[in-house]
Amino acid sequence: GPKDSAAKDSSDAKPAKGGTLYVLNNQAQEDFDPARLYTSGGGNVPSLVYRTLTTRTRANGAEGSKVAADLATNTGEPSKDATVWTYHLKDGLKYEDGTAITTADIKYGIERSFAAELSGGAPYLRDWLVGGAAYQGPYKDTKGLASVETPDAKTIVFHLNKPEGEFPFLATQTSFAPVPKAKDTGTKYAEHPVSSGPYKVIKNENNGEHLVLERNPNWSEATDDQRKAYPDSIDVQAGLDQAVINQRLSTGSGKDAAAVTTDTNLGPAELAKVTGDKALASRVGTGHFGYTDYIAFNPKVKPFDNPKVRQAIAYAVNRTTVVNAVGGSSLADQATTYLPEQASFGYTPYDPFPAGKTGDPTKAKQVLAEAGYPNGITVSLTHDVTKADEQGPEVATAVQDALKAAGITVKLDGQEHKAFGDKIHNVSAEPGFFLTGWGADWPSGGPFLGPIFDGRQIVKDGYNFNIAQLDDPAVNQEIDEINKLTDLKAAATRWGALDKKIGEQAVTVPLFHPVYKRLFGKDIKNVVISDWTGVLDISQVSVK
Amino acid sequence: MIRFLLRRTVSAVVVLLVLAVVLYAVFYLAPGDPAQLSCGPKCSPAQLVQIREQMGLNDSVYVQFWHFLQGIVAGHDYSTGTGTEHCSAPCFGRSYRTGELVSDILVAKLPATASLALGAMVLWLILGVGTGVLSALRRGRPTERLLTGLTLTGTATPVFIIGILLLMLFCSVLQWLPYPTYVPFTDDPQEWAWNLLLPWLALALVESAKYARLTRSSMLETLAEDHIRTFRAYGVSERAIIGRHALRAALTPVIALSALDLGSMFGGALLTESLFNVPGLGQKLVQSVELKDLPVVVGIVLVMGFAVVIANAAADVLYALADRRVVLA
Amino acid sequence: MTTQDLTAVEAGAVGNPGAPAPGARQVWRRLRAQRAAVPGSAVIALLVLVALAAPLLSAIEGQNTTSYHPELVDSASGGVPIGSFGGISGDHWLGVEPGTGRDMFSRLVHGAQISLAVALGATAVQILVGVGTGLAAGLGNRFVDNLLSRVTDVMITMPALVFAIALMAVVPDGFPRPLLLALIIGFVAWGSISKLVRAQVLSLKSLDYVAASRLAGSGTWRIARRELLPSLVAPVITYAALLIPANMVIESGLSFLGIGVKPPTPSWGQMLSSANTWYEADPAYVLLPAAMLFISVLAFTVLADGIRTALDPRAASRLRVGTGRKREGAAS
Amino acid sequence: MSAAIDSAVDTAAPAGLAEPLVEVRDLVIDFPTASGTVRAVDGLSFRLEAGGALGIVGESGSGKSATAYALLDLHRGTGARTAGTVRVAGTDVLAADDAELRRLRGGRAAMVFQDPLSSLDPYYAIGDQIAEVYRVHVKATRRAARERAVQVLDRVGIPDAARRSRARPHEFSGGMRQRALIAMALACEPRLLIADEPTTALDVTVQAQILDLLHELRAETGMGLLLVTHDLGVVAGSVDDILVMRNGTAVERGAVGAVLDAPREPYTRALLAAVPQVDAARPVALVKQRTAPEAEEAPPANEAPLLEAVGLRREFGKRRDTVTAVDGVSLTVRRGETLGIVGESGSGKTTLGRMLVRLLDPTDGELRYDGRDIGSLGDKALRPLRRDLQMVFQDPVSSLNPRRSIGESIADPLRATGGMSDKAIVERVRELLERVGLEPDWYHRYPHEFSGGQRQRVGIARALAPSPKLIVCDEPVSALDVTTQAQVVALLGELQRDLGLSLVFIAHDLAVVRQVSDRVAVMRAGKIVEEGPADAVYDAPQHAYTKGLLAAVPVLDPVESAARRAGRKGLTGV
Ligand SMILES: Nc1ncnc2c1ncn2[C@@H]1O[C@H](COP(=O)(O)OP(=O)(O)OP(=O)(O)O)[C@@H](O)[C@H]1O
Ligand SMILES: Nc1ncnc2c1ncn2[C@@H]1O[C@H](COP(=O)(O)OP(=O)(O)OP(=O)(O)O)[C@@H](O)[C@H]1O
Ligand SMILES: [Mg+2]
Ligand SMILES: [Mg+2]
Repeated sequence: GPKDSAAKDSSDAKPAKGGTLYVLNNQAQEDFDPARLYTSGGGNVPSLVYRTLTTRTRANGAEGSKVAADLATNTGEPSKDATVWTYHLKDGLKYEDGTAITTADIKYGIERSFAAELSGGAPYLRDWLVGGAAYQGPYKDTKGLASVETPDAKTIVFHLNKPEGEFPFLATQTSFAPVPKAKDTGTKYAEHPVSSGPYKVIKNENNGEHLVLERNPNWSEATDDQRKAYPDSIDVQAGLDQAVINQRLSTGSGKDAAAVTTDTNLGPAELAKVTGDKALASRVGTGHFGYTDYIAFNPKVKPFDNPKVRQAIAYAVNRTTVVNAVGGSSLADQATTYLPEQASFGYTPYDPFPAGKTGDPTKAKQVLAEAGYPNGITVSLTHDVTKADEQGPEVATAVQDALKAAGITVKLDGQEHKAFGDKIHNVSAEPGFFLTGWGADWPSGGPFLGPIFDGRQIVKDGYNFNIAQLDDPAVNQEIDEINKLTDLKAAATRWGALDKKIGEQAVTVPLFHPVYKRLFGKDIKNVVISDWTGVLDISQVSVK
Repeated sequence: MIRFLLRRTVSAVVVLLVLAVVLYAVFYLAPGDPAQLSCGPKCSPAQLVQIREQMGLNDSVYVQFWHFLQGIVAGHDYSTGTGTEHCSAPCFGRSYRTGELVSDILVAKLPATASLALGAMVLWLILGVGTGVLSALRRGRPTERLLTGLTLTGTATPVFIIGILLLMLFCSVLQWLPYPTYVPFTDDPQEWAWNLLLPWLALALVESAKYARLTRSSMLETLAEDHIRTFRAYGVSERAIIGRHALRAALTPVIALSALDLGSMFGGALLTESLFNVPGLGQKLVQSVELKDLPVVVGIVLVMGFAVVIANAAADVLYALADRRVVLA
Repeated sequence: MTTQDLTAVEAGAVGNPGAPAPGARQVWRRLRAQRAAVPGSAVIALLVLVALAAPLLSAIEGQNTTSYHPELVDSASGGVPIGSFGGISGDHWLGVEPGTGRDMFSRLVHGAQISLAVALGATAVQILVGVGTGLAAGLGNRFVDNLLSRVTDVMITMPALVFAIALMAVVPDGFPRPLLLALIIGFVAWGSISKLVRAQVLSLKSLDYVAASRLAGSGTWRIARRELLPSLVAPVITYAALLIPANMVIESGLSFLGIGVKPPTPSWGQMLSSANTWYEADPAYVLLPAAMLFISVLAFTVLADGIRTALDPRAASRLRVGTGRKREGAAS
Repeated sequence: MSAAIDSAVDTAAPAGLAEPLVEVRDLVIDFPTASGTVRAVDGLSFRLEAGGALGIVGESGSGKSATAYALLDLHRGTGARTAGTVRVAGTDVLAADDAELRRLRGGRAAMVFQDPLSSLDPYYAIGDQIAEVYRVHVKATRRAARERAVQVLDRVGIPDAARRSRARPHEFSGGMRQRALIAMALACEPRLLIADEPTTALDVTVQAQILDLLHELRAETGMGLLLVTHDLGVVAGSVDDILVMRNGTAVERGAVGAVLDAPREPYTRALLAAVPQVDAARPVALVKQRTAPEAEEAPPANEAPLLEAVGLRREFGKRRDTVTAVDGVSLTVRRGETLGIVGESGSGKTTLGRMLVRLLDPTDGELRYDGRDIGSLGDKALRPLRRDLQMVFQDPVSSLNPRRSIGESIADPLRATGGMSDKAIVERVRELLERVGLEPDWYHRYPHEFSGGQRQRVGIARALAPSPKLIVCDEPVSALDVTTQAQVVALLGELQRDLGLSLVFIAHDLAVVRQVSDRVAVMRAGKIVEEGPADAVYDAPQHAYTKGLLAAVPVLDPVESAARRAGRKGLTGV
């Protein structure tokens, strides 16, 4: 399992209300419209403004990878086969302007996420809701989406076209946030969204580069047991260089003492400095987000159609150099399983091609000979040219170097970031051997294994995520079976078993799971880092 | 003068149009689907179709290009879903990725770039002209040799090396300055200057070398001219000759060149912006090129082209104002 | 002079077209007389040698550019090299790269290959395109001249880096990178040399010997070849000498932005860009490629400066009192 | 006015009245260059009494300017080495410290330079420049200095001086600029005026005005004058004494009348002999030689002319900036004849000449060669005709490609026509070289290895190469000094006689044109104002402009010169 998430407070004092929390970020909050947001669990900053039917549990470690009720009274009431889900709203829910939140607003918010003008959100609703695929959003189709019913202002019912036991996870996404139709300004809504959460937006400059949030007086602690909302205001400054963020946090002078970052890891160069400084080391939060970086194969391309070739590569890979390439053992854990090492995903340890920490070139050579290549092969590895990227040149060259020892000559085929993405997700252009990674939309095996290995999800004329183009009826059926389960614990166990089964086919070679190491300011108290997000939860932080 | 301006305007429009066509063509040829960019990675084919329609990507390139030009000249109305949003006249469309109006991006990024460029120019003029005059004054002496060596070193150093060294020195070793973060002038003028100091210095050190050489060589050239001989023959002191006559002549090309440099600095200081994390046009351009965000790229490059064309004309006008013998044509 | 010519003038490339051509030997003598040009040339010679012998040098050291050495870096501390000054040792003469543990010496000497090849290749392209368009503009009719001048304006107008970045993004990935870099840098930065050639051609064209050649019955091509090209050699060489270091800087700039040569091919700009964050933890990683790049560019700049002075007839006669007769307006 | 000038001037007079204004003893000037030291002046001594006027003459490079500069030690700081003693107005120039030297420069001795355009700072108003110099020597307010500037500008005859003093140099004509420079020299009332070729850049009429002005000022203020020139005619009317220089040494000195009348030294005599005289008819030798073989078959007047221009026009520039360089010129050139074209700078001579050989396209009018209209032929159609119409250019430097051997340059027309073997071409070029008086073996030499006169011969050989029918010579000798000039003129005459060529001879120098021409056309502002047989035009000019031109030509006889000066007063006084 994952090492303990180091979520210790920097002081023992009790958290208290007041003050301003500063968030120093690299990426601007460009998508701030609830319909366009994709972030898992609603994202760190957005979830301060948008409440959703359910939300993630705000707790340290594994506890934090569970779903909790938010606007709804519980995490959802499924029908027997998990195709109909019903939610009831809590009492006393209000927007920032004091008006009451109704289920009609939630339905409207969901419908908005279908509009072409507001593209960018997750595809699940479209795939799962009855009639979702054809629906064009409320601007074009004012009749609305019939599969979302609001029998009264406090009840909302979802009709799905197949069993989905994990619907409560989906309901954490911001498309489930209420949007009052009268206040909808379409593409401009993000400039001033109507808050249902503990903070309202005072300023949104340069498309999310600078956000200022202030306490929403109409939010009541009584209806929200997840968000703490200690600071009176929150100032999010984005577009900062990662080195700047880390330097400011480590110096921590002035306002920076009350600052955190939600998107910037300590870089390798900075780690070298932090490890030598005790005081600084105590201000580093370590988190695990469910993510796996791996080598992918397209078994339609020679010689990767030969499982032995794929296995030889699995044996040859030196995970130590790979991990070093992304910043060393503090920033990545070596991976042999496809699922991240967290119980919620159904992690089941296995290593079908054991090669130790640094690879086993001898074994690899032998397997390669069995495959019919006693004199080695020359292959081309496609990767992203973006430097310091998990699929970037550093990792690619590490793989290249390790495979050399096994007689596999690797030519590097670097692609621009965008071109790389376009290429590997295009069935007809997909290279045979490339680097990629996957993070689930919520901490469960479903969104981890489904999109990647479900043969029915191979997209021929769009973005395809079933990169291995695996269409194994047994796998497909097992996915369907697990999806029916509403007992998430039981589901997790079966996901783990499925992972092992797929792993033995060597359609991927897992490389590592990234680890988040993030600094926070001196005045930051009540640090909570869940395994869901892997980052410090700013709804829990206090600066007083 | 009017004729000159008119002609300049026409040729500027031609240049910009050529630029727009070239960029448009280049990026149209580039691999990658804008609709995909807008929709995000996990986008269904049906959704893609809708978005293509919405973005007008189903029209032919020519039609798309025509719409683009129309937007620049007459503005464009966009549907926000609930209503329409007007993008007023120089409308470069909206970002494929974020849906933002490109004009808004430009307006947002311009202050940082302008701060960088203007501040650096002031600094490089002071440093460059000062060094140039000094080395002309001390010609033949060790000071001149030292200064010549320094300026040669300056011209030979890539700006990012100077930048890294400055960061190393001031932020790491001496710790006199914070790692620069851009603070808008309107927020806090003092912080603004303090944070821009290093990027200014980096640009100025590189650019001033050029100016020092230009100042020095045109001063020396002027000093070899006949009219200088006249003033020498009339007992005018060397100091007055250099300060009044040689400097006056040397300033003309310096002024004109700095107008040009200022122009290309508007978006041209890519390396400096990305090294010092100045959120300006250059940085945005690099990011947008990587993402193939065509409207943003075209918008920024056109603005840069515009700046340079204006700078060119300004340089010519300045030149003519400074030197009445030049006829504008 | 208009501002357009400023850059050329500033570069000192605009000579006196009527002046007698100094012979090669004379130029060499003048060049040798200059204090800095000699060490400049020596450094360049050394650089060329290093670039050519890079594989040999690595072999002598017993390392290569791509082998990872995880044992030489401290993985838990972000991969900082173990040992002082970037892990210098008998095996690794200049230490190793953080994170990967690859040999710095090998990477640096191989980086010289890229820097030189790209800079020289790009310069060749620039000369070819620049002289071609400049001649055509200077000799062509109004329409040709206007068209080419507009195009040249665009080329000069746009910062080379911007154009190069845009182009790099569009070219298919299979293309060999160094060649691509040379071509792209060459094709985006020929504007100034073209302007220079055009200006020279225009001023040469007004000289009497060109008129004489026309009277002799020569056509445009013959005039270009016989009367103009030889006079263009000196300014073009002078300018080309300045272009080499400039191209080196563009190449490293592109690599610095992450769009230059592709890994694992080592290039100085690329090394600098990865080293950018390491200046506190491992200064050697930053300083070594920076020093190499700086020294090379400086050497080329110094040499270019020397060539310019040696080819500049004005420099030869700095002390002049200004005698001789000439009728004012005689040349109008 | 002179009272005002007096009060403003520094009146520290030297102790002894006997001391001369200028005393130069054993002056040696060396210029160290890359190819060894050049000794420009070698042990020169002379003196000039207060109020006197001395002319220094000599051919180009004889050290005149170097000497003049030494009087104010303008060599200081340039790397040149000076030795000997130079005393000017009581100052030991070479030994004086910088401050003292500055007081001398412009204060007690002022200098006027040759090229009036480049001698003034283009960026400042002329009045300001004069004021600046004035304030260096005289304690005065800015305002007073400006007033003084206007005063001296007025004195040198700048009309509306107060307004014009605010103009920048490029707004002045050449003559006005030279006046402004003289005004600058006058500002501090110096006791010595050094003028280094003050009129070389000017037209004859303007030259005459400037010389008259200098003469007047001398008479009025009693200042001494040191006039440096290569033109013997200029010194004749302007100085009392003359010093002839050659190779940095004095060849001959004495009163101007005496030296010019009865030169003692052969060098001086040669110099004098080479000076063309405008009032002397064409040398008999030249006329006879040319006409002799053709006398019998003298061309009938009605014979069709070789080249005929009718209403030839040429404009430059577009719309508002149009300059009409040649404005409706009609002329004819007959076979074997020389047509001289004279006119002042900018009158359109070169433009006309270039149109005649079709290097320029006429804007309007007709040009007939051998009866055929060639005025509107294109480049391609012209090519076969090129060999018949050739040109010799004014500037021997720019008319030869410095990067090609002279032999190749001469061979060009032969190669372009084709049909000749390489060997034949080389043979022909050698022949031509010999014909123009050069060594055939110099085929492979480059232009910079030749003197000006030799280069001009090369130019002539090139023009001769295709055996043309007509050669237009555009100021072929004005860049050469008198001796060389005479040789080249003689060569042209000889060639014409031998080859039966037609020549169009363009020059601003009236005397030279008279020497070579059968007929002469006088140009002014793009038009031909007078045309006729040479002797008729020179001896009995009809047009007022021609008369003025002829009156302005300097003559070698000081007495005659003074008479003409008086005559000019009447002419220009209008
Ligand atoms: N700065 C210099 N460097 C080298 N040689 C020089 C320099 N100035 C003059 N000379 C040489 O000194 C000699 C005398 O030059 P000077 O200018 O005095 O001649 P000049 O009689 O004025 O000729 P001109 O009539 O052409 O003006 C010439 O041979 C000239 O080449
Ligand atoms: N290429 C040109 N463009 C514009 N104006 C020109 C050009 N050539 C000549 N001119 C103008 O035409 C007029 C006549 O010039 P041209 O050279 O024919 O005179 P010129 O009599 O030969 O004078 P000079 O004695 O100075 O050689 C002048 O005013 C000149 O400025
Ligand atoms: Mg002289
Ligand atoms: Mg002329």
